[in-house]
Amino acid sequence: MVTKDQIVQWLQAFATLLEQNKDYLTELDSEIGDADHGINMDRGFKKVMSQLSSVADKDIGSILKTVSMTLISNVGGASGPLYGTLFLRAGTAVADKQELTDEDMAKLLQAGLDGVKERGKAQLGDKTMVDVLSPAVTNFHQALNEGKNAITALQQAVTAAEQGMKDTIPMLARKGRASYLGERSVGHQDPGATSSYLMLKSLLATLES
Amino acid sequence: MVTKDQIVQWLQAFATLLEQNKDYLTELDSEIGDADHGINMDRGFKKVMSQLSSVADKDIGSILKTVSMTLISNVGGASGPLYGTLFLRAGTAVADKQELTDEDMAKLLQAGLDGVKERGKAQLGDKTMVDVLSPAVTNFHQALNEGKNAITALQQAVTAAEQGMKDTIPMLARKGRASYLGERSVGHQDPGATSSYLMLKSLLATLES
Amino acid sequence: MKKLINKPEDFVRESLVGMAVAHPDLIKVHFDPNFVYRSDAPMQGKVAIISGGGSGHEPMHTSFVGMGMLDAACPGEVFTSPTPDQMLEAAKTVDGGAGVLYIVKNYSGDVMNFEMATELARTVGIRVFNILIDDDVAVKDSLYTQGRRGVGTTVLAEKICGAAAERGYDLQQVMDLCRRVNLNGRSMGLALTSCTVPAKGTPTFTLGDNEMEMGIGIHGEPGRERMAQKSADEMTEMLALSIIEDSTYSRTVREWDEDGGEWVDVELIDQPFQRSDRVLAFVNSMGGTPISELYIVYRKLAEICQKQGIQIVRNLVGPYITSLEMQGCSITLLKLDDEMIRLWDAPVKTPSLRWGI
Amino acid sequence: MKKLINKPEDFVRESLVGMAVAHPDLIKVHFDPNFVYRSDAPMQGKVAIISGGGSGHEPMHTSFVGMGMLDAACPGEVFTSPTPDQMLEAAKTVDGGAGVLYIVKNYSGDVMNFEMATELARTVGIRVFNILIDDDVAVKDSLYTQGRRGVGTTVLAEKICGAAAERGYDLQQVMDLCRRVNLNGRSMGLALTSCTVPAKGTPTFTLGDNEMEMGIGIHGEPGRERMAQKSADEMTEMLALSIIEDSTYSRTVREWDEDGGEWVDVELIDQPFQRSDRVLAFVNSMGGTPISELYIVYRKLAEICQKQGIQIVRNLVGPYITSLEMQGCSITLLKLDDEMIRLWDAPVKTPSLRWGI
Ligand SMILES: Nc1ncnc2c1ncn2[C@@H]1O[C@H](COP(=O)(O)OP(=O)(O)O)[C@@H](O)[C@H]1O
Ligand SMILES: Nc1ncnc2c1ncn2[C@@H]1O[C@H](COP(=O)(O)OP(=O)(O)O)[C@@H](O)[C@H]1O
Ligand SMILES: [Mg+2]
Ligand SMILES: [Mg+2]
Ligand SMILES: [Mg+2]
Ligand SMILES: [Mg+2]
Repeated sequence: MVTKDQIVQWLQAFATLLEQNKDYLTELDSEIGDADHGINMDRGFKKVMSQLSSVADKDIGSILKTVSMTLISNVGGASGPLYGTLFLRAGTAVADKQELTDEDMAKLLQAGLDGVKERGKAQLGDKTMVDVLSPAVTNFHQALNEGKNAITALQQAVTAAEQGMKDTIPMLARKGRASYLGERSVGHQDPGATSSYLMLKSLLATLES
Repeated sequence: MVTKDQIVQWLQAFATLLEQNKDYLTELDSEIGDADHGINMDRGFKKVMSQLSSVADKDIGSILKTVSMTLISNVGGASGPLYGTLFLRAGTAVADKQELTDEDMAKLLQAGLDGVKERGKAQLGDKTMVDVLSPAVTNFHQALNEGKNAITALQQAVTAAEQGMKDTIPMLARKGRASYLGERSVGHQDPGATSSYLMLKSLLATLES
Repeated sequence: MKKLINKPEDFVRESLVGMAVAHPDLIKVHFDPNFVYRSDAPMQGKVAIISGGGSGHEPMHTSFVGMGMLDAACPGEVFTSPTPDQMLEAAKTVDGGAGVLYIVKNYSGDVMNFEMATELARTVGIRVFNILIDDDVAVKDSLYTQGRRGVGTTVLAEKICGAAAERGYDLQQVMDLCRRVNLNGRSMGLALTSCTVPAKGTPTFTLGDNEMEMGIGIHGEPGRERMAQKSADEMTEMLALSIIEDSTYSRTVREWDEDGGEWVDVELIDQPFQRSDRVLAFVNSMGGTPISELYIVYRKLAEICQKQGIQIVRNLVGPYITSLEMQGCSITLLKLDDEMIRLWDAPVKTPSLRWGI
Repeated sequence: MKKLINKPEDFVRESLVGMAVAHPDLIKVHFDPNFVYRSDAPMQGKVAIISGGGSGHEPMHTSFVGMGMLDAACPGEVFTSPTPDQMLEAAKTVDGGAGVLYIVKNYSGDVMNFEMATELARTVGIRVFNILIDDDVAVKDSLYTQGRRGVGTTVLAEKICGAAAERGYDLQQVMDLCRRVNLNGRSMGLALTSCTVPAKGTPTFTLGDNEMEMGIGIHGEPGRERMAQKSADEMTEMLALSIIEDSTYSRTVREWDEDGGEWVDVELIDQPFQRSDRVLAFVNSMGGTPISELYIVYRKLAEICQKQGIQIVRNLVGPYITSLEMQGCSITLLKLDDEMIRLWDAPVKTPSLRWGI
């Protein structure tokens, strides 16, 4: 079971990781984008942190929806609507819950991924967040199907996410700003894929601790 | 006697020296001015060179006045009117002459200096061309008065000019653009003083050869 | 960082405050969410035109708010699309009952945020549509990319549609016009230096003393190709010919279907320039290039157009859609018809574009 | 050299050609000698206003030619005063019989060349006077320097005197007005980067990443003091207070005495700003600083003026008197009276300043 406190801790851990990786993410975005991804995500999650206490007594679904609204109205760019939609759908998938079963976790992740894909229209291989989220979700499902628990499943998901992140390096971008670079987008790791990996990594770390 | 040919050769030698020192003069002008003195003088004397053949059969006064007009309408800045006036007055002082006595040379130099002082209102010590021209003219007169010939007098004048040029280094500028720098003008050699030294140096070199 | 700023995070806000105190006769500024709007908004019965995008492109869009151009502009963080709440609040503030057109530059962030705003505005009963500007010929195909970026044509569309709305065109007419302007405008830009995003503090990319980036966007991102810096005439020729010789371009865009109440895909095709076309030639500074150099480019552009039989009948030369302090320029050619010429010439009174009044 | 130019020696000419083809409705360009003039010149019976100076300060002066502002402008080489033959030919071309005013910035080169032009114009029977602009408070005294430089107030004087001439003021009235504008305007500027003179090809000076030059002129020359770069608010305060707290300044200038037919020395004294003065606040980019940063400066300037009891009643924000691509800004405050306000508001139609028409 994942508790509400753990969800809150996860958000805090992700926020901390974003702060630590702000320059790194921005640096990645200057190679094939416009040098703001770390700044955007850090701004958004700083705002999330400032709102968190006011909703900490609500259910998990409401908390995630508040995260969504905060991101949507504070991040902007591509990552604002994408992460905003991810958390909105995730929240909707686990509406009203105070704690989450392994199945709930699977639904949450799947819904988040679906939201990103619907909003951004990116496919696997387009060099975006999807290249991290999609293999992660697939591996999570598979591990659960194989009878593993959520933590083990998440470990496998994060391993797949890290691989997915690295796999974006040789890819030619087909979505987002990097796609304008054509061939020149090859050889660089996608910033959004990297922040998505950090999101999953911080989730795992929270559940493990 | 200084012949008309020598005057023409002098102008050519000065033009060559300006071309060679274009970057140096401009560099001096970037320290305490606006980085154009070498460019200005080179542009002006290139134009003088292109006009010289058309007046080479005229008298010395006319040649110098043509130089003046060419400088006035092609140099601009402070050095355009100053050198323009110098050559105008010099030409007027030796109007109609086909060759110049030592006395004529003295008049020519004196008239040029007077023109610069009248046009620019600079005094000795203001860190301008005057700090080169004034001691040069004084020494030329003095040497002639001591019975020396024009070449020897000019040698002394050029020595004084070189000293005058170096003396501008510690000076605080009181005229021209460098005066805006206040104390910061100290420690830099004046570009206009330097081009005036080159003018006299090329005159000496021509008469000596 | 060679900037006149205080804290980087205050850059956008403080700049907006400055605009508000400098131009109270023309505009007002709303904070949290941020948007600039006409001081006489809402104009009853007039279609309202709203644009927006990341900050750092000034004067676009905030300084184009005023009579005959935009009713509101939503500035995001530097090079970051604004958020739906800004767009929604702006729509609520300036809607005069005749509906609202969002003019949106084709970047994934802008598109997604404006689409969300459109959905939100529809739920509160405001008739909103959005039209995309995607005119950057440096982006070659639309199948394997996000599609062409919206660049210089945006400024021209805002002016022309603003004039149309001012003259009483209804929402459908303004939308059709905006689409027409977009389909007739093409642009391309180059950078001689990078710019520095204030929050990042260092240049987005570094160029050697003799290098340039060809085919850049307006967000300090690298272009299609890095190459040796060339003479102004050669650079102008590269941009101009890329624009003039660009062939038919087609793309699928999402537009709101009012009857169905949902997004539908629409295929749009623009046609290449042809001899005897009349155009507006727009030579734009990326911010750090002075106007003296733009005229050198304009001179060559006029020569090229003449050779190609293209007739420049209007022009705009200056820094209008910039990337902070980046040095470089872009060229936009917009094919004009009589109606567009009339609307271009119509009076405009904004902080940065003004004539006829 | 990060410039859109061809050969450095063609910079000025090609830029003028570009202007000529871009704005045939407003201006014409004469080459050899170079000057830009109103396409409808000479205006019979109207006082003609001519300015000029080195190139590299665009849009000043060439882009200020047109209805309600300058009749002609004489551009020199970059940062080099134009020559008397340019000024003379310009005067001959635009004199409509009511005489000519040369507006001259106080640099030794400009002053000497314009004085020579005045003498020449007088010999061919044109009634010419020249009035100096010397408003840069960074230059402390007039006794041991060339006197204060002419900077931002020049733009304002050209607009205000241009409007007066357009309204039929006679030569004496325009001269008196120009002198009054100068005595009521003060400026100061700073640089964050150097600029590069095209013919030289390298920056005039080099500044460290965290350095700035305070009290610069407009020719890329170093300023009064090099110091650590500060926040926008601190920089604005340094400029604004230097201007506002500047005390009485007196200098001797040479003006043409028509009766005597010679130059006479005239002593002029301007008075410090006072509480309740109404001013025009002009925040200017040195060329490479974008307008977004100017608004940050304007915001702080407005705050300071308010604290000092000085009332900003008009403003101008943008790149109007520049030093090529230099980053930095300058502030000008001009004390206004009712007449000056009316003339400032009067219609103007030039390539770079336009309103009311
Ligand atoms: N259409 C899309 N679908 C999925 N992810 C996208 C899409 N467009 C962009 N992204 C992701 O967003 C990231 C960039 O985010 P960010 O830099 O914050 O926004 P912007 O590109 O607007 O500056 C990219 O690295 C990519 O992973
Ligand atoms: N009033 C003056 N009297 C004498 N010489 C002057 C005066 N003003 C300037 N100069 C000389 O002119 C030189 C600068 O010339 P130049 O750089 O060509 O013109 P500008 O200062 O207009 O850029 C100075 O180094 C100085 O020697
Ligand atoms: Mg980005
Ligand atoms: Mg100089
Ligand atoms: Mg962005
Ligand atoms: Mg000069």
